[in-house]
Amino acid sequence: MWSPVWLIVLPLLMAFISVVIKKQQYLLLNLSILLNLAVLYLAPQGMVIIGGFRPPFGISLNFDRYAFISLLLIQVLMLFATFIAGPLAKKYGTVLLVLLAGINGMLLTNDLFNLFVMIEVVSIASFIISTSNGKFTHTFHYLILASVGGVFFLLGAVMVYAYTGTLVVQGLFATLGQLPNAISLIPMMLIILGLAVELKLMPVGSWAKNIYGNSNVLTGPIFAAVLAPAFGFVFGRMMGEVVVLNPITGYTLLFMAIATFVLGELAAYRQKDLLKTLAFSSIAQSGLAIILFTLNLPFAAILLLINNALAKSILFWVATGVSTAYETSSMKGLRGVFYNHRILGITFSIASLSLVGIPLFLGFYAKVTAVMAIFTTGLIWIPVVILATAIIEGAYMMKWLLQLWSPAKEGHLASTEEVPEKREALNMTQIVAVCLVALILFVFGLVPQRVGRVLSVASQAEISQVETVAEGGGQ
Amino acid sequence: MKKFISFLLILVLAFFLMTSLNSSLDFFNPPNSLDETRMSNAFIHKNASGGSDPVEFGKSTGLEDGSANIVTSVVVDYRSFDTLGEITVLFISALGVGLLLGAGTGAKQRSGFILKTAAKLISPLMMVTGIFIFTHGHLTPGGGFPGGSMMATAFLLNYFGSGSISTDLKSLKWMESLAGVFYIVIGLIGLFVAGSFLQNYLPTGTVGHLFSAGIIPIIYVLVGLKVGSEVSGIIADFSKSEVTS
Amino acid sequence: MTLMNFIYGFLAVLGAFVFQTSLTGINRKVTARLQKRRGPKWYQQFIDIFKAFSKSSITHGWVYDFGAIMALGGIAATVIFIPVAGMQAFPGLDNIFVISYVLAVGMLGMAMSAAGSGNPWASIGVSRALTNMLAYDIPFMVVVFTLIYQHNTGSVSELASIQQGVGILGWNFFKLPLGGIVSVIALFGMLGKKPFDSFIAPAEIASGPMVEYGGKQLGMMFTLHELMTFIEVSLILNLFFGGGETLLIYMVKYAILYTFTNIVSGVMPRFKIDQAVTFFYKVPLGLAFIQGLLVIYLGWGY
Amino acid sequence: MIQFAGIALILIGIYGLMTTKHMIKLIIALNVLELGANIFIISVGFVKNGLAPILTADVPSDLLNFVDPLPQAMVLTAIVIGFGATALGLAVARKVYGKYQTYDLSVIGGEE
Amino acid sequence: MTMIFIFLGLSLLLSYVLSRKQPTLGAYFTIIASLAGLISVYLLRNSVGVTESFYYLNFQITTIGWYFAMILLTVYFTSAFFNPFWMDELIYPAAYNSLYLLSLVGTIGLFFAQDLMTLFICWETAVWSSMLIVQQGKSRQAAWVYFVISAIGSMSTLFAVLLTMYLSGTSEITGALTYFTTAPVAGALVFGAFILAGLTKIGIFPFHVWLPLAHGSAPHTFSPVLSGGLVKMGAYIAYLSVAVFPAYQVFGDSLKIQGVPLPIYGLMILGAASIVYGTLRAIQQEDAKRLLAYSSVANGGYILIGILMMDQMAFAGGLMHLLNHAVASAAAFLAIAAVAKRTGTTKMSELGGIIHRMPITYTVYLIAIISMAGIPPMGGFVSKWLIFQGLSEKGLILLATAAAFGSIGSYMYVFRPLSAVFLGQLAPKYEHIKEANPVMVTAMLILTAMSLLLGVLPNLVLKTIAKIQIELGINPIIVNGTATLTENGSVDMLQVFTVFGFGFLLILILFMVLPKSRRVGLMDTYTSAEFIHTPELLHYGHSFYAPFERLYEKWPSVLPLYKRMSMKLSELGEWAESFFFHPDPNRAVLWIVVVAIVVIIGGAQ
Repeated sequence: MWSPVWLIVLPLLMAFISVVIKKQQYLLLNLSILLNLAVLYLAPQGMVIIGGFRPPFGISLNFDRYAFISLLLIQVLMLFATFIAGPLAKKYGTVLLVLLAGINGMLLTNDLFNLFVMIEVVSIASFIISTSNGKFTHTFHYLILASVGGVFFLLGAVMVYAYTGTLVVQGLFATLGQLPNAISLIPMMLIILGLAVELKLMPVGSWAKNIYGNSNVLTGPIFAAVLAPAFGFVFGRMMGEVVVLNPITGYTLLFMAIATFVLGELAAYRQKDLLKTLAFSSIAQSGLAIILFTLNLPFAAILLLINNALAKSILFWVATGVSTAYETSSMKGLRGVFYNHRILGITFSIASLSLVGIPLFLGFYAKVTAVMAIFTTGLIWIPVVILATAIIEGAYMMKWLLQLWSPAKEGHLASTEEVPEKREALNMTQIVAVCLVALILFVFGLVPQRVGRVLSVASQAEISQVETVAEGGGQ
Repeated sequence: MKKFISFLLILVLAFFLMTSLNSSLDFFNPPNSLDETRMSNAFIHKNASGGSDPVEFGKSTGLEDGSANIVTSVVVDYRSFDTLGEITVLFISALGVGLLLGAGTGAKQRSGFILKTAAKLISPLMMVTGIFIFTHGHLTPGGGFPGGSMMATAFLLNYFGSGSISTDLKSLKWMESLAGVFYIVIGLIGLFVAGSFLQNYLPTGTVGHLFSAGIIPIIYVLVGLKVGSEVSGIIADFSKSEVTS
Repeated sequence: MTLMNFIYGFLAVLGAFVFQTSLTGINRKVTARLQKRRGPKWYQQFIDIFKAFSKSSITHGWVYDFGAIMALGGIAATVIFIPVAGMQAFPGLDNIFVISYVLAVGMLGMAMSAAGSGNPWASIGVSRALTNMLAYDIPFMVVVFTLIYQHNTGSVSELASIQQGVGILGWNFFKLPLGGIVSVIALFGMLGKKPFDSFIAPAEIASGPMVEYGGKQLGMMFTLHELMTFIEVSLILNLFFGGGETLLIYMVKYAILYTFTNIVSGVMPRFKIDQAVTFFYKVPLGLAFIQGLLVIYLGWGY
Repeated sequence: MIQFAGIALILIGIYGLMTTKHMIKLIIALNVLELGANIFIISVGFVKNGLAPILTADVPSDLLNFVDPLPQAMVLTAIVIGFGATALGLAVARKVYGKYQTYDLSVIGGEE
Repeated sequence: MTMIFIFLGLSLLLSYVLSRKQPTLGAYFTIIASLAGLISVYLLRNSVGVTESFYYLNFQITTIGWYFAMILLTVYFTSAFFNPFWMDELIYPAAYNSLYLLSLVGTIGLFFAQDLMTLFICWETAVWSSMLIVQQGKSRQAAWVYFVISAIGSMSTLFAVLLTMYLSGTSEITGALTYFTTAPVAGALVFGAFILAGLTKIGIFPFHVWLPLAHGSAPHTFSPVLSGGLVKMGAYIAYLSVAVFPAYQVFGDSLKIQGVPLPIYGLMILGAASIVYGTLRAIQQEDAKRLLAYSSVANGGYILIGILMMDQMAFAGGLMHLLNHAVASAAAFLAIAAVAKRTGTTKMSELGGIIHRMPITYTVYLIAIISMAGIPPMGGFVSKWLIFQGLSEKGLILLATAAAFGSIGSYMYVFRPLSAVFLGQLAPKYEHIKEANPVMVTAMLILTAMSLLLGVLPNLVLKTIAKIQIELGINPIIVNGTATLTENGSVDMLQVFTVFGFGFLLILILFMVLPKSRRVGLMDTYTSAEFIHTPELLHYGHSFYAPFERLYEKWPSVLPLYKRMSMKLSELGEWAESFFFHPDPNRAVLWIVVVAIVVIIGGAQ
C-alpha cells in the first residue's frame, strides 16, 4: 500500500489534475510534497516491481537507503523552494509537479531506459522553468545541449541492452564488466557524456553559466539545490551500479571533473556578478562531487551534495531576492546591502561559510570526509588540488561576504550613508523559511557525526561496485 | 573554417565510431534469430512470469499479457511505466508551449476553397481512423501515439480548413487531464488490487480478440486521447500570434 | 652589588670623562697641527664644557630635558659596564650585546631630545645619525658574532684577556685581520669621524642633532660625546687590541688608537649618508663576511 | 547495414548542430540526430529475415522469427520524447524571434 | 578548562545581546569576560596534563599552551579596554564585540587543542572571526587579503592534519606527529604543509602581505590583537611543527649547515628575509599603524628563527620574544589608537607634537618601542639577546647578520613615529586635544608595566620557558636568581637595570645642580638663522629617511606579485569561461564531439 511508487505517481496525478483547476496548482504542489514526505516516512524499503513483472522483464524501483536520503533531500528542498518562490511557483505549479515526479522517478528507478525517460521528463520540465528567467536564447542553448545529451544517454542505454540484454540498473556493472574493454567503452562514454551535460561537466556544461547566472528566486534554487543534487545522486547511482571504467574513461572523467572543479572556481573567482559567481560555484562543486563519485567514494560525495544543496539554496534565495529587489546583481550595486537585511545576511554568511568548508559548519565535515576518503585511494595529489582550489573558493566567497556586509568605500570606515536605500527583498514568511533551511544547515554542522552515521548507511546501500579508478586505473 | 573543422571532427568521429562499433556489433552479419537467452523472448512468448507454451493467435487465453502486438505489450504492459513517463513528457512540453505561447490571441488563417472543403471531408475520417488505430493498438501496428497523432492531424487540418480554432480548448484540457488521471487511477487500482502499480488486473482474454489483453486497450485509448488532445493543444498554441511585437 | 661598586662606577665615569676630554683637547691640537694651525690649549675642551654648564639655558618642554638626561644617563651606565684593563665596577655585566644596546639608549635619548626641541634641522641630524648607525653597526656586528663564535664567550673582559699574554700577535687584530680592519672602519663611523661625519657635519650646515642645544643641555651633549667616544674606542680596544694588562698600557693603547682615528679623519673627505651606507655594505660587510666564513667554516683564525 | 544509416544520420545531425547558427536549423539538426539514434536503436534488434513482432493468425510464437520488440518499444518512447523536445524548442525559438525578429543566434549574440 | 570555553561562549552571546541594547555596555563586558578568561587560565598553571573533552573537541593543558594562552589573553584583555570607545565608529558593534570574544575562544582553543582536528577547527574559527572584525575597519581589500593568505595556511594545515591522521591513524597531536620519525618522506610533506600555515600566520616573507594591510586598516582597537595576539597563532604552529613534530629527526639525513638541517635552515633564511624586508619596509611607511605592522613582520622573523633553532638560548629567546613583542606591539598599537582617537588619523605627516598634550601615551609608546627595538632594560632586549647568543654560538652568521640588521634598523623605524607623531611641532589643530581616557590609559599602563617588568626580571618568564624546554628534552635555559645564564654568556637584568638607574640618577643630580633652564615655546627655535613661523611646513615626518630609502625604493614589492597572481587566476578563469562556457550551442556540441573522440581514441588502444 505504501509503495514508493506514490512518490512519482502522486505528483503526476496532481499535475494532471492541476491543468484543469489552475487556481489550486500551488496547493496541489505543496500538498503532494507533504504527502510525499509522509510516503517517504511510511514506505518500506526495498525493491518495488511495477506492472507485475519482475526485472528484467518489467520496470522496478529501487527504494533503498541511498534513494531515501536523496529523495528526502529533494522533497524538503522542493518544499522550501516552492514556498519561497511563492507567486512564481504558482505560475509554474504544474511544471514543478512534473519536475518533482520526474526527479523522484530518476532517483528511484532501477531501469536504464526508464531512467532516460525520467531524465527527459526532468529536462523538459527544467527547460520550462528556465524560461521564467526571460532569457530565451539561454533556454534554447540549454535545450539543444540537454537534448543532445539525452540522445547520447539513450544510445548508451540501448547499446548496454544490445550487449547485455538487460536494462536493470542494479548490478549491471557485473555483466558489463565481463565484456571486453573495447566493447563497453562506447556505451559507457555515451552514458557519461549524456549525464555530463546535466551535471555541468567542463566542456559540455556551458549552458549552466547563463541559466544560473540570470536566475530568479525560483530557478536559482531549483537548479542549484534541487536539480544539481538530483543529477548528482543519479550519477552516483550510475557510478555505483552501471558504469564500468577503464583507465582511459576513468581518467578522462576524472580529468574532466577536476578541470570543472578548478576552472569553475577560477571562473567564479573573476565574476563581478553575484549570480554568475554562484553559477560557477555550482558548476565547480558539481565537479567535486563527480570526482568523489568517480573515485567511488559515495559517502563523501553524498555529504558534499547535501551540504551544497542546502547551502546553495540559501545562497540563491538570498542572492536572487536581493538582486531582484535592488535590480542589480553586481558587486558595486549590492555593496552593504546586508546592512538592511541582517537576517538574510546572517543566513547567507552561514551558507557561504558552510559552502567554503569552514569549521563548525557541515561543509567542513564534508570536505574533511572527502579528503580523508581520497587518501584511501592513494591519489594524494587530488586532495592537494582540492584544497588549493578551496582557497580560491574561499577567496571569492569572502570577497562577496565582505562587500555585501560593508557599506563603505575602500579606504574608509563603513558608514550608514553608503547603505543603499532599503527595499523589501523577501517577505517575512519567506525569510522565516530561509532561516529554517539555514538552521538545518547549522544544526547539521553542529552534529556532523550524527549526520554522517545516517548517511554512511545510505552510501553502503548505494555501493555494490567496489572497483575504483584508482584500483582499476592502476597507479 | 568552422565548418571544415567540424567536418574533420565528424570524419574522425565517424571513423572511430564505425571501427569501434563494427567490431562489437558486427554490422554486416546480423544474427539469424533472436538469441535464446534474450529477455525479449519472454515478451514474445509471454512467459516472463513463467510457463513455456507457445502463444497462438486467437487460441491462447489467460496469458500474462493478452496483446497480439508484442510491441504494444511491451509498451503498455511490461514497460507501461515508461509510457507513463512518455506521456508526461508530452504533457509537460504541451504545457510548456502553452506557457510560452499561450498568451497570444488566435490568428486567422486564410484558406482556399479546396482546402476548406477537403478538410471538412477528411478530418472526420482521420479522426475516426485515429480512434480505430488506438483502439486496435493491441492487435495491429499502431497504438495510442499514432492514433492520437492522427487525431491531432485532423485537428490541424480542420484548423487549416476553417482558418481558426473552432474546438473548445477547455475541453481539450479536460480530456488531457482526465485521460492522464484515469491512466494513473487504473495503475493505482492495480496497486491496490494486484499489488503493484500498473499491473494488469483484468482478465487478458484470448490473444487476437478485440476485447482482450486486460487494461492494455483501455490504457491505449487513454493514451490516444491524451496524445491527441495534447498535440492538438500544441498546435492550437502555435497558431496563436504573439501579443508583444 | 655593594655601595663600593657604585662608587667605583662613579669613579669610572668621572675618570673616563676626564681622560677622554683631555685626549680630545690634545687631539684638537694634533688636528690643528696637521692643518698648520696652533690649535687651542689641551684643556680647552674642559673649558668649553664647563662654560656651557654654567650658562643660562632654555628648554623646549620636558622631553627635551628628559631625553638629554636619558641619553647621558644611559651612556654613563654604559661606561660603568666597560671593562678597563680588567677592572670593572660591576663584574659580569660586560656582555658585548648589553654594551652595544645600552649604548643605543644614549643614541635614542639624544635623538628624542633633539626631535623634542621642535627644530626640524635637528630631525635631519637624527635621521642621518640613525642611518649611519645602521651602516656601521652591521659589519661590526658580524665581526662580533664571529668573535663570540670563536671564543665561545660574549664577555668583553674575557675576550680581552684571551688576547693577552702572547704579545702583539695574540691580538685579534692580527688573528682576524679582516675583522680588525672592519672594526676600525666601523670605529670611524661610531665616532662620527670623517669620512662618516655627515650626521654631525660640523661647521658646514646648521643641522645635526645638536643644532638646538645651548647652555647646560649643550654641556651635557658634549659630555655625552666624550663618554661615547670612550665607550666606543674602549670596545674596539678590548676586542681587537687586547685591552690592557695594566691601566697604563690601556691608556697608552687607547691614546694611540684614538689619535690614529683623529689623524686619519683629518685628511679624509666626507661621504654623503647614502654613500656611507653603500660603502659600509659593500666593503666592510663583505670583508666581515669573508672573515666570518673563514672562521666558521674553515676554522681559520684560531 | 542499417546501422550505417543510423550512425550516418547521427553524424549529420551532430555536424548540423556544430555548424548552423539558425535556431530552426538547429532544431532540425537535433531531429536528424534523434532520427539517426532511433534508426540505430531499431537496428540493434535486427534479425536476418525477421518479422515485425506482431502475432498473426494461427502461427504460434515460437515458429516465427521475430525481431527484438524491446528496441522498437523504446524507439516509440524516444520518438515521443523527441517530439516533445522539438515542440518546446520551436516554442522557445518563436519566443526568441518575437524578441529579436531573427532566428540567427550569431545576430543575437550573447544575451545578457 | 571546558568551563572556560563554555563561559566565554556564553559571554559571547551575552555581549551580543548587551551590545544590541547598548553597544558600549557590551564592549565593557568584553573587558570583564577577557579578564575572567585571563584569571581562569592563569589558575590552570598547575594542572598541566589535564585532558578534557567538549563534544568532539579535545583539549589538554600543556605548559606551552598555557604560556601562549596567557600571552593572548593579556593582549585581548588590555585591548578590550579600548573597545567601548570605538563602538560609535563601527556599524556592527554587536558583531564586533561577540566576534572579539569568538576569536579569543578560537585562539585559546588552538593552544589547548589536544587533537589535530580541534587544532584546525579552532584555528579557522579564529581566522574567520577576526577577518570579519578586520572588515569593519577601513578596508575590505585588507580583510580579504588577510583571509586569502590565512586560507593558504589553513588549507595547508588541513592537508597536513588530514594526511597525518590518515597515516598515523590517530589524531592526538603528540602521538600523531611523532609517528613521522619512522616515515621521513611523508614527514617532510607534512612538515612543509604545516610550517606553511605557521609562515602565513606569522607573516613571514613572502606571506607577510596581509599584515600591513590588515593591521593598518583594522579597527584601531583590533590592530593590537592582530599584531600582538593572532600572529602568535602562527608561532604556535611553527612550534608544533618543529618541536612536537620531530623535524630534526625527519630531516636527520639531509645536508646540515652548522648542525641545522637544510630545510629548517631554509625556513630560517625566510625568517631572516622577513626581518630584513620588514625592517626596510617599515622604514618607508608613512602611516604609523602600517609601520608597526611591518615591524611585526620583522619581529615575526626573530620568533620564527628562535623557535626553529630548538636549542638552549635562541629557542628560549624566541618564546620569550613572543611575549615581549606581544606586549610591546600591543602597547604601541594602543598608543597609536589613543592618538587616533583624539586626532582621527594615523598618518605621521599629519601629526606632530602630541607629547605636549598626551604625555602618558607618549611614555607608553616610548617604553613599547624601546622594548621592540631590544634596548635594555625592557623585555625585548632579553629575548633578542638570547637569540643573538644562540645564533652566534652556532655560528649561523647570515642569520645573525639579519638579526643585527633588524635590530639596528628597528631604531630607525621605531623612532620615526616617536618623532613624527609625538615630538616636533604641535600642529595648531591639535592645540586642544586631551590626554587619552583614563580607561585607555589603564590598559596602556598595564602593558608598559609588563614590558618593564619583563625587562628587569626576565626570569619570571624564563622559568616557564625552561620548563617547556625540559619537557621537550632540550638543554634548558639556566635561571639563577635574577641572573640568566647561557653557555656563552650571562646577563643579570636587575643589575643592568640598577646600573642604568644609577647612571640616570647621577645625571639627574647633575642636571638638577646646574642652573635651571627657562621654558620657551616650540616656536622659539633656532633654525639656520631663521625662526619658525609656519610649523606645518617644517614638519619632518614625511620621508624621514629619504637618503636611505632612495637606496632601495626601486626594489620590487611582493604585493604586486600577488596581485599579478590573482590577475593571472582571473585571466585563467576568464579563459575557461570564454572557452568552455561560450554562450553558443555549436561550441558546446563541438566539445561533446571532441570529448567523445578523445575517449574513443584513448580507449581503443
